Amino acid sequence: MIEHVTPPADWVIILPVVLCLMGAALLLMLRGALRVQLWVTLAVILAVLVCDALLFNRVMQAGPLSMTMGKWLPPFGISFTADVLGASFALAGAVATLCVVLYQQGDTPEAAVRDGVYPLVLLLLAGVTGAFLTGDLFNLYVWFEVMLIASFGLIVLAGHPLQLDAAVKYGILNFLATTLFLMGLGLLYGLLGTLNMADIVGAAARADAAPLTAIGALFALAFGMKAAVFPVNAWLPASYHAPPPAISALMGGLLTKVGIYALLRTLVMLLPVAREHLAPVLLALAIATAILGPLSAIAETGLRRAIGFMLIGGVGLMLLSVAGVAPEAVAGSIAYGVHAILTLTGLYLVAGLIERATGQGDTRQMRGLYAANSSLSILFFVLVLAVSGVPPFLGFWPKLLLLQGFVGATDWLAVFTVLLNALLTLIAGSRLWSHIFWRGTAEKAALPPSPMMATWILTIVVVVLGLAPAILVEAATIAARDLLDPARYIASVGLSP
Amino acid sequence: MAPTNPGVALTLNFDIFAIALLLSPFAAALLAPAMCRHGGVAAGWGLALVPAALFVALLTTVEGVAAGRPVRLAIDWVPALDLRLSFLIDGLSLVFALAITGIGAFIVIYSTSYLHDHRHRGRFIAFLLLFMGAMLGLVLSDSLVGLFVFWELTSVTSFLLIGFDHEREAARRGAIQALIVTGIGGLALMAGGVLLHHVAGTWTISDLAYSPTLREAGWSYPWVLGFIVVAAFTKSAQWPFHFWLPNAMEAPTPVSAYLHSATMVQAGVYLLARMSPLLAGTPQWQALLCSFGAITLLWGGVAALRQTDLKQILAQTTIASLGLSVMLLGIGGETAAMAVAAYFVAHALYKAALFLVTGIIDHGTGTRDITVLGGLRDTLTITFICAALAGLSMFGIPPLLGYLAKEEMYAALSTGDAWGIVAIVVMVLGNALLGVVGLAVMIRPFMGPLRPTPHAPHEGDFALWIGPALFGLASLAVLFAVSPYGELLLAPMASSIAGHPVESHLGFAVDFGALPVWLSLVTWGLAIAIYWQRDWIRAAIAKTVPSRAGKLVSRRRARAVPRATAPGEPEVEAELDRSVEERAVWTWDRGFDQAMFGLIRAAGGWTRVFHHGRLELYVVVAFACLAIVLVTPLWAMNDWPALPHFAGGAFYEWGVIAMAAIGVVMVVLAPSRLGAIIALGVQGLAVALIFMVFGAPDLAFTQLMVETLSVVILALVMTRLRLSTRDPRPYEDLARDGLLALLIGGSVSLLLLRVLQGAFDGRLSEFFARTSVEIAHGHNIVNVILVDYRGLDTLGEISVVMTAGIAVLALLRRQRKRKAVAA
Amino acid sequence: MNTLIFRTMAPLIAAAMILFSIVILLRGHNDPGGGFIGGLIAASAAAVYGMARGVGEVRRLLRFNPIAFAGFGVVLAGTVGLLSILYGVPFMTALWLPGYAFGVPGAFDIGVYFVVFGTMTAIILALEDGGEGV
Amino acid sequence: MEPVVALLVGLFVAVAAYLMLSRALVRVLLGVVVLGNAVNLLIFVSGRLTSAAPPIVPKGEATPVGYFANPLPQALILTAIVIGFAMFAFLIVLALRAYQEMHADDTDQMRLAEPDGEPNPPLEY
Repeated sequence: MIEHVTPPADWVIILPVVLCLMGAALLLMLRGALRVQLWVTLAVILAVLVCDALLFNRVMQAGPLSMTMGKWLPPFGISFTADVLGASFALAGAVATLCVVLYQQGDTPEAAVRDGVYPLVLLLLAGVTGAFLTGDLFNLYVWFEVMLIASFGLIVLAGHPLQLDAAVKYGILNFLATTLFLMGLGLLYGLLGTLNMADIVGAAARADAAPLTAIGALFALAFGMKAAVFPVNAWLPASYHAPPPAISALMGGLLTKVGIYALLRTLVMLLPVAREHLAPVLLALAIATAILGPLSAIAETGLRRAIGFMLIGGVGLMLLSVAGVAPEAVAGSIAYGVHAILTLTGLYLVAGLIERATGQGDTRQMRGLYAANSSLSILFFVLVLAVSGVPPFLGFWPKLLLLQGFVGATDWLAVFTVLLNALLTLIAGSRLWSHIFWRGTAEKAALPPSPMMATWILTIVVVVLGLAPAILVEAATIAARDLLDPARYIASVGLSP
Repeated sequence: MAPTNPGVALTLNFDIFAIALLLSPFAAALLAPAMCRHGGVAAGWGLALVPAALFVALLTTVEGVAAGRPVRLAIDWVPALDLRLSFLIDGLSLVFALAITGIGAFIVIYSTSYLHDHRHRGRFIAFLLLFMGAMLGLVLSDSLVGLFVFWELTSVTSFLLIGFDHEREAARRGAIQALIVTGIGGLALMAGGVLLHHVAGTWTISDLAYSPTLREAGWSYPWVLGFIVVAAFTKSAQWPFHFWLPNAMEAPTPVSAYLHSATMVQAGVYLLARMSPLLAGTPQWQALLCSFGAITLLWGGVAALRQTDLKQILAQTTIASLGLSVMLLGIGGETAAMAVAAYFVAHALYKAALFLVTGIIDHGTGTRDITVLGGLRDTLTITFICAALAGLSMFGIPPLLGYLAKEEMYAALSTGDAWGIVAIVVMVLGNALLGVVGLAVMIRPFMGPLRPTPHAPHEGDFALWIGPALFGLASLAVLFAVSPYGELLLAPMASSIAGHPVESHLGFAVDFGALPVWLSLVTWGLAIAIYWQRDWIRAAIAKTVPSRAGKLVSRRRARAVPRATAPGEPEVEAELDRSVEERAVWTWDRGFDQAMFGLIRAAGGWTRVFHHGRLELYVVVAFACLAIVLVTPLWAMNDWPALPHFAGGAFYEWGVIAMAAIGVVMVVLAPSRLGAIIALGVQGLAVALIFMVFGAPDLAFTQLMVETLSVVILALVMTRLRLSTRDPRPYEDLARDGLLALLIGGSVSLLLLRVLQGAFDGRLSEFFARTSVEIAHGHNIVNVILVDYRGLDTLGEISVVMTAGIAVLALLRRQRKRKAVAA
Repeated sequence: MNTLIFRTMAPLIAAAMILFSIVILLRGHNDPGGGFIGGLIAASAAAVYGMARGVGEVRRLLRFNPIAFAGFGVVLAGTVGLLSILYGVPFMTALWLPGYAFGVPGAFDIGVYFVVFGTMTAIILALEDGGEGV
Repeated sequence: MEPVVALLVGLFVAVAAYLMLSRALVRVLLGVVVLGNAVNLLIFVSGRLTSAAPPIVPKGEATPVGYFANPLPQALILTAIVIGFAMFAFLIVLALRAYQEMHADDTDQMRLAEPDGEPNPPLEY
């Protein structure tokens, strides 16, 4: 048993998850009170945001923080362990979710509220945050499932045939992915006899390489599917454009990042031996993902589908550093994750506004928004540049870190992948801009204020973080260091490295 | 209190203040739209105060810089990367900065008048100021990252400026083309910068020059050089990246005047100049810069002759001038550095003036076609004087700036070897071609009889001509201050390029014993001769050198006024010329289209093939990956499981396992769906029994309940679906799926067997068994794990259940809604 | 199925099943059983009752929407976990009443019971009435 | 008995894969159920099999007596079963709704999200 007293300040690590779960449950009990739903949701997310911010601040100052549930000594109880990686992702996720809810507030029909859109959003956030903060591999599986079922609910909420079709593809393939994760988990338990991540690090170092590598490869496949890595990423473009824009934004911003997070956590930190053996394959897949994603974005006429393909390109970039673990490159991936959470959520929201202004989602039919709505023009322009990694917006810094890492490791293949990805994304982005905004003319388009405001908030965060990236870069650097040398992480759990 | 003790905090504050001042155009840009909406032309004058003030502020540093005291400003930016936001005002950046702010101020004034009734004028001025700030940041940055950030910002802002006339496809195309070509260069610069940092260990550009490591680590020099050269060549429109520049003329004229005189395109020249101390002097450097510079010089010069649109003519000469500068940088040495400096200033002034003059002519007559213009000297007198001053400077006769630059250039040439002679020939010919254009733009529109134009010619207003007039006069004013000009501006700039102090010998003294004078004379003679025979030469060139841009312009000329469309005017969509005749000739410009469209087609083809929308094939891919993933590591490391022995086990254990096996196989083989569901129930029951047999009663109960419910739900749903009982799987898929399934099943077994061979670490369960009763106060260990040891899992699990409930209800509720709608 | 006997007996059967489910729930900590199984049995009781007397009758009897029971379950489970904060121990620490007769684990299991009962009942009822009363 | 169960797991996975590769959505769902059972068995056998007493401490004892089955995998599987069941419930209702809306159980005919023959974007700027 853990004997020392747990100070209330330590609770910031578990509260984000518990508050979301209980908030969602409370909303179910208050189903009839539609007006209350929004306010409870906002209050919960704000509280989560505050907790995440405190947690982030704390792990930046004092290193990883751990809480093992039920006073059971690790590795016997379930530990929640937050390092900078998990905390920064969780914080970014909460910011994105808050903006999405603000956006949604002006964009959601009452029926969706009645069907439980707000509890589902909270549950999604709970799943995502739990996945980022847990220090137990089986518990990670549980949060994956929470996230998955919540996203199922969100995707079918409006109930159009299009959404059902998308949900079938999304559902089957993602369910397969989590089941494969569970399979790998079972095998890993059979091999190592433990589930606590900090404990696994030590146990894995003593295990046989071949089965461990196979299990690592299984994890890579399962999380690769969640993260939308080529060639198992087909579900993403098949589904992300189907639900209402706010839901797209939430899923596009958060879900794939959980996959990448899990890849970083399991392959880089837990099973470095397996990662080393898999590195050439991972590199090839990362290159394919990073290049084929934006390539397809060039060919895509559906706005949100095109954004989905850009998103996939970013996944490839993040995977690059799982293949070649130069410290700066890993930091780059982590920074990219934060950037992608914020920027892609924003971009999907803008896409929603564009669809609203033009009345459709097909870029071939869109015209002249440049003159019709200058505010929207600025939002799209900034965010699309941010996705392309053009300075001084947020996307630039992760790319700089990635390049620094790969140039330092003289990994030219990776360097050129980063560059080519940026170029293709820029081509896709500039064409979208040209077609939607510059081409032709359109009537003045007025848009509802609260979705607009939510998108502006997120965009301003992206711009400010891009101009003053010190904290992001520092966080990513620390996170990468702890990931590559988990001594501090293990110590915080209370085990000896 | 007297500020006698400049402590650290004070210097820092000064730096912040100074940097804020340098970046003030950005702030002005934010204000511009509002100001223009309410302020009219006065807004332009007001906004122009920002660059003007910066110009004056920069002037105050001239003396100090010339005396070898560059100004350094820095604040912390990203400590984790050891990166500071640092700026350096030395000879090189100072001259560039003066040109950017000095010319910029007048461009702002000019623009407010030029676009006086355009609905997006505020936006335009804002973009212009943003661009100005970016350009200023670019030349003043002393860190590689800062340089890159501003470099990309110039690309982005120029994209907005070039595409300003966004309703025309040609403008959009020009903008995208510029963005992509310079974007490629930007990426190269980023890679080069990161590599430099890796090799030298610093981001600070002024420290790089003293870093010997670059050349010592032999492998990195060619890479750095390659990246930097690609960056510079794309930005400065060197052949074969030259094609974007003429298309950038789609921008409103003030933008052309600004981008192509002293700013955007000169950024590449600036970069090469900045990197000269570090990179110059090697054979690779000389070969690359001289050869591409020379090709670009002649290419642009010849293409200029071919054009008839004033703006296009000037655009082509800009290409040529950039080639000239690059060539000079390639030659290297003190005199060449002086020549680069002198030529930069001369070119900036005359080119800006000529573009603005073109704008006035266009504005005043409605056309820019040199073949239909003539005799404007009486109506556009001031403009004519401006054009004459600028044109003569371009032609290069004393006492104008252009002459000084040309003399310096020729002085830099040597006749040492065959390549030296080639360089002389190229440079003389190039200068002559530029001189021809200088003559042409000065003479053709203004001399001769007055010719009819789309509307009656009228002089531009004060805001329009003040800029070119001052630029022209500045070219002349040097006459009175040759040596201060050389010593205070050019020599410090040349020093920065050469990497060591350079003396100025600038003057009008003529030494007939030296080569430069004679080369000058040859140049003038050649220029006049070519001008004389221009029609014949143009016809000859037209046969051999195709020009797409020329076609575009000539087609458009026939149709409408090619400038920013005012409100109410009919929108003119100048379509890109894709006629059959055009396709017969390949140009670099067309190559760009082919590359882009090829990319789109290839991307489309790939996307339709891979993202085909058929779930079953997506699943095939996933399972194929699974098969590979499971077994390849064992195979690669040759670590197969040993053959297990299957003996032992009670008969009932074998029994339930056999039942499970039969049940699960029957799920596949069952002739009908109902049969399959029953078989599913059987295998579920068997699994429950397996759990029971091996000591897991909780599992067995749960499995039984769940399996029963699953079968009931399946049966319930099946009754609502009127399905054909047949599996729609075609026979060819049968083999594929069967094989894949067997592979996967086999590899799972193999891996599992391999895992089971190792010793099991039962620490966790031992702990649970030991403490379950004593500490956790429960006898059913499984339940204690569920609600205590691992209660959090269960909390998540019940959340999943609850969420599934919400999702299912949402699905079913819609069913009712749609029914209601249908009814 | 909808015979008179069944309709008369259904309340009794349902009540017995509910009772049984509570027994299963409560004995779970020491013997096979627990909240999940208990919840499933209770949901079956609701289903049986619904088949006999109609879905509307079940909904009326439950008073609250079944999914709200699920919400209550999660709130209960979370709340007993949160009690730990008052005692300076980590989340979900088992706190016991004197004598170890009842404590947080038991309350938590009751939460599980409610969630499973609520969700399964909601789904079954919705499937039975085609989403009518959702 | 561990190797035998390991082979059984392989058989289950093979059947599940074969079913999930079908185009008929209901068969895919049967595959989902079988795959869930396969993985549960896999976890069960990963914790090693013993034909032994359930992990229940007899009344009056402090620790289990004699050989007893490994309790941890059982708890994990219990969680996994429940989650799997929730997922299955959702997917089956989804299949029902998809059938109602699209009148097809064949996934090849569900092509709303990614319809066939989408054209390339126009070759212009």
